[in-house]
Amino acid sequence: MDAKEIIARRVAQEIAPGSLVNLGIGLPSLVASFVPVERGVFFQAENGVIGLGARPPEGMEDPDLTDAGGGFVTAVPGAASIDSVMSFGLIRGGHLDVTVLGGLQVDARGLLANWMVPGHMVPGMGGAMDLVAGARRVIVAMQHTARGKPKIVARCTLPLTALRPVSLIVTELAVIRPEADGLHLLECGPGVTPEAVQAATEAPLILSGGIREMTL
Amino acid sequence: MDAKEIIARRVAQEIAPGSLVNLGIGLPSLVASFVPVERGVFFQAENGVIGLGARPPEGMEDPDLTDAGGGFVTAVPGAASIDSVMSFGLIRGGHLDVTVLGGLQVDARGLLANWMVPGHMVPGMGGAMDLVAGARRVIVAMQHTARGKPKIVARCTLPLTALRPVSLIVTELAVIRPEADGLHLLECGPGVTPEAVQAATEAPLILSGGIREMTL
Amino acid sequence: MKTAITAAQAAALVPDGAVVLIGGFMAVGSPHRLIDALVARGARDLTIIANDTAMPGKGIGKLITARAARRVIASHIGLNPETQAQMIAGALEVELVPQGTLVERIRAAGVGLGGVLTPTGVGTLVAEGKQVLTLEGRDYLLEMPLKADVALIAAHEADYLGNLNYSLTAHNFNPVMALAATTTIAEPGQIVPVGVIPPDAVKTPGVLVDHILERPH
Amino acid sequence: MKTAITAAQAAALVPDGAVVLIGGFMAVGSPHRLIDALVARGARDLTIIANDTAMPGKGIGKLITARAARRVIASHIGLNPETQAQMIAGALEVELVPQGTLVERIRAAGVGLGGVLTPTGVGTLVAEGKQVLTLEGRDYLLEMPLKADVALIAAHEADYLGNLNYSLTAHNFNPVMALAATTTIAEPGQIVPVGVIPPDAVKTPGVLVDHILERPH
Repeated sequence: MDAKEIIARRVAQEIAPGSLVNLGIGLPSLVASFVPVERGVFFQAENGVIGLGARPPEGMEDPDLTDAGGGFVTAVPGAASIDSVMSFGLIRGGHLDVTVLGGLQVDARGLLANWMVPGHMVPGMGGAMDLVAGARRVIVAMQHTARGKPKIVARCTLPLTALRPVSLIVTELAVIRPEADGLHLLECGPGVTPEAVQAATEAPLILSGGIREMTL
Repeated sequence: MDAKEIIARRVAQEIAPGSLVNLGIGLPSLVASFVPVERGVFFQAENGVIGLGARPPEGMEDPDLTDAGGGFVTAVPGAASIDSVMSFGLIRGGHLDVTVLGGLQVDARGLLANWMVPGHMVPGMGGAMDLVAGARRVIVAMQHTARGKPKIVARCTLPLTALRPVSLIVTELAVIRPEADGLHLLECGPGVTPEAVQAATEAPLILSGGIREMTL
Repeated sequence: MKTAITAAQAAALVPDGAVVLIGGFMAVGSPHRLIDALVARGARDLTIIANDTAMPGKGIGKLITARAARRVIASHIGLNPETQAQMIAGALEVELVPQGTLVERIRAAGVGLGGVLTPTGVGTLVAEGKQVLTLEGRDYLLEMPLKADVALIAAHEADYLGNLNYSLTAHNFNPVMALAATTTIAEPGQIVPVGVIPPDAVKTPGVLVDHILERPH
Repeated sequence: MKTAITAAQAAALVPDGAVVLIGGFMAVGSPHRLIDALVARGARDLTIIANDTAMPGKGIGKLITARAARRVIASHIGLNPETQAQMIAGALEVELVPQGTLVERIRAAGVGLGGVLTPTGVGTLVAEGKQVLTLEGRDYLLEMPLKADVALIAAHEADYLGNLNYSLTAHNFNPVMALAATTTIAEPGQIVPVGVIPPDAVKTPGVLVDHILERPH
């Protein structure tokens, strides 16, 4: 199982039955594959549908039915088309149960930076700032390090996405919950020790006992 | 021709082809009868339809299709259902070409009072304040006097509906346009002299010449 | 999949003292069976947020007659003399709000905005005690969001997932109210299988609906 | 009844220097023929307000490649390296706006509100130079309305009166943009007789549409 699959499988466990979930493009979008259909979860694509389904069969693609990345998708039975006003009304209004987003950095306060690297990459924030401001739970799904450098840092050096701390950080090495007193290490990846997680993490981790290994 | 018909017929002349028009309940609602169908005017009922039509044939009433007064109506071909968000979005956003409203008082500044008589009648403003704030043209359609007392006064003693002056006042005696320097008398009712209009009006009228008799 | 509940069960979800959004416009598009159930339960001290209080014996008027409300926030009470009488007697507090402001205040609560900046009401009694912001040369009143404990809404059809559509002038305040309460209860005219309401026809996504009133017997 | 216009006629209604709202999301639900006509006309110095600038060679990306824009107000430009390159070279001014804020700013202009009070962006780079209002204990940014000279929108169907509907994820910014411009030009996939789109299915009332692009040949 590679790092991405570990992350996606573990995040999928956080998705409660019947909830409304937004998955960011890239790694977060993999989560959908590991949420059983019978859990009755509705995926929102912020570009305009509640009830996003998998890729359509070859030849059945509809140019008017895509996800936020522009890829062809299907709509599940009971799906609803929504315009951007409704889509972000739902997001900012607290109607979205969970958003799963990628991250460039998360810091000891639980604050996320995921929309720009000044001077290098200025893609724009898209819906990220609204998602972090408005979703009931914000889960960051990202690899633990980038080019060997920790992404969980003492304090974000990149521009913040929001002043609101995220709810949970899931990487291939760990599940971490930001709280008022810092980052709590809850689970380690398969075969990973708490010490190894801390070694790959710039921010200090709080090891309050009962640290489990992820069950995937 | 009674006073109400004079007013309704004269107001109808103000409705340009293809415009979107909101008629208040009571006297203003009579205007629709005098706007020829071929003028392509769309009437909005603020409770939820663009393309309001006449009363339906007996037995064809739909409890889900009424005007703002709760009376059964029809919808013309090409009508659109709108919810209250869209309805008042159109009104406040300047998309309504004309609103025709009743009035309790209009004063020398052109300001309208039409929603309450303190201590006597507190029905609420309904949509009136939004209509006066947002419609491109506001036409007041009312009888010139109430129980022999002028309704066009020096200064409103009743609570104002808005700080925005109305565009035109149409009564059975006169057509009056409020401007920065006061109320301009444009037309007199059938067989009515400017002196008679002034006698029935508390606010001073400006008679700038070229006063015509209404053609109905 | 949602579970349909009875009118009595729905009424039990609206505790005395609750703030309740109720859809409808002069009793058109109101959740009539839910209203009847609230009256039957003997609900008390409600704060009712609605466009109007209809007429005695119709729609929200029944709740006024039953003295179920302590406070009403509405744009129009002119066709219900009982509302006026209770207000004058001091038994009912009434806050009158311009209709366009009322709908935007409910929307602001539903979509997570901090308030509404509207030109409506500037310089009138409505402006008393409110902050005025001058933006690009024009004055706007700052009006606050209106959030509720429960929304009682009427719809034309619901599917098993709670997706709703509405008919003609029975839309009115129902779609926006579905966004602005902790618990939303929908009273559909019919309940249809999933897929009968196609995606483009859904006006209230089922994720906003907590409970569906069972079909009429 | 509206008159259908050609793409060239539509492009002539968008003068150089105009502020233009353009519907679509990553080129899905964009008015492709209107965009092509603007490129063909050699439009210059436009301010484009849109969710994104798509990719080179697709949707709004074609206008970027043609250097038709002087300024872009969007939530995302990440998939169009040409937008980034022109921005870095100083040839294109880009204002990045959170997507939910962008849509509400357009809506505010369209429905006559003075601004938007949103929690999104508080404490971030987006907040720089903006007023913060603390309302009921929470901070909100005051964001200003975005009005345009022309809105170019795509629809699924238009009837002869300009009533529009939209399909699936091709709704996106199109319905709200129809409210916020002096002139709205709609590019429907099909033009159908009055009545084919029933009242409850109309999402943009024809009164908001000034011109309909003729059917494709």
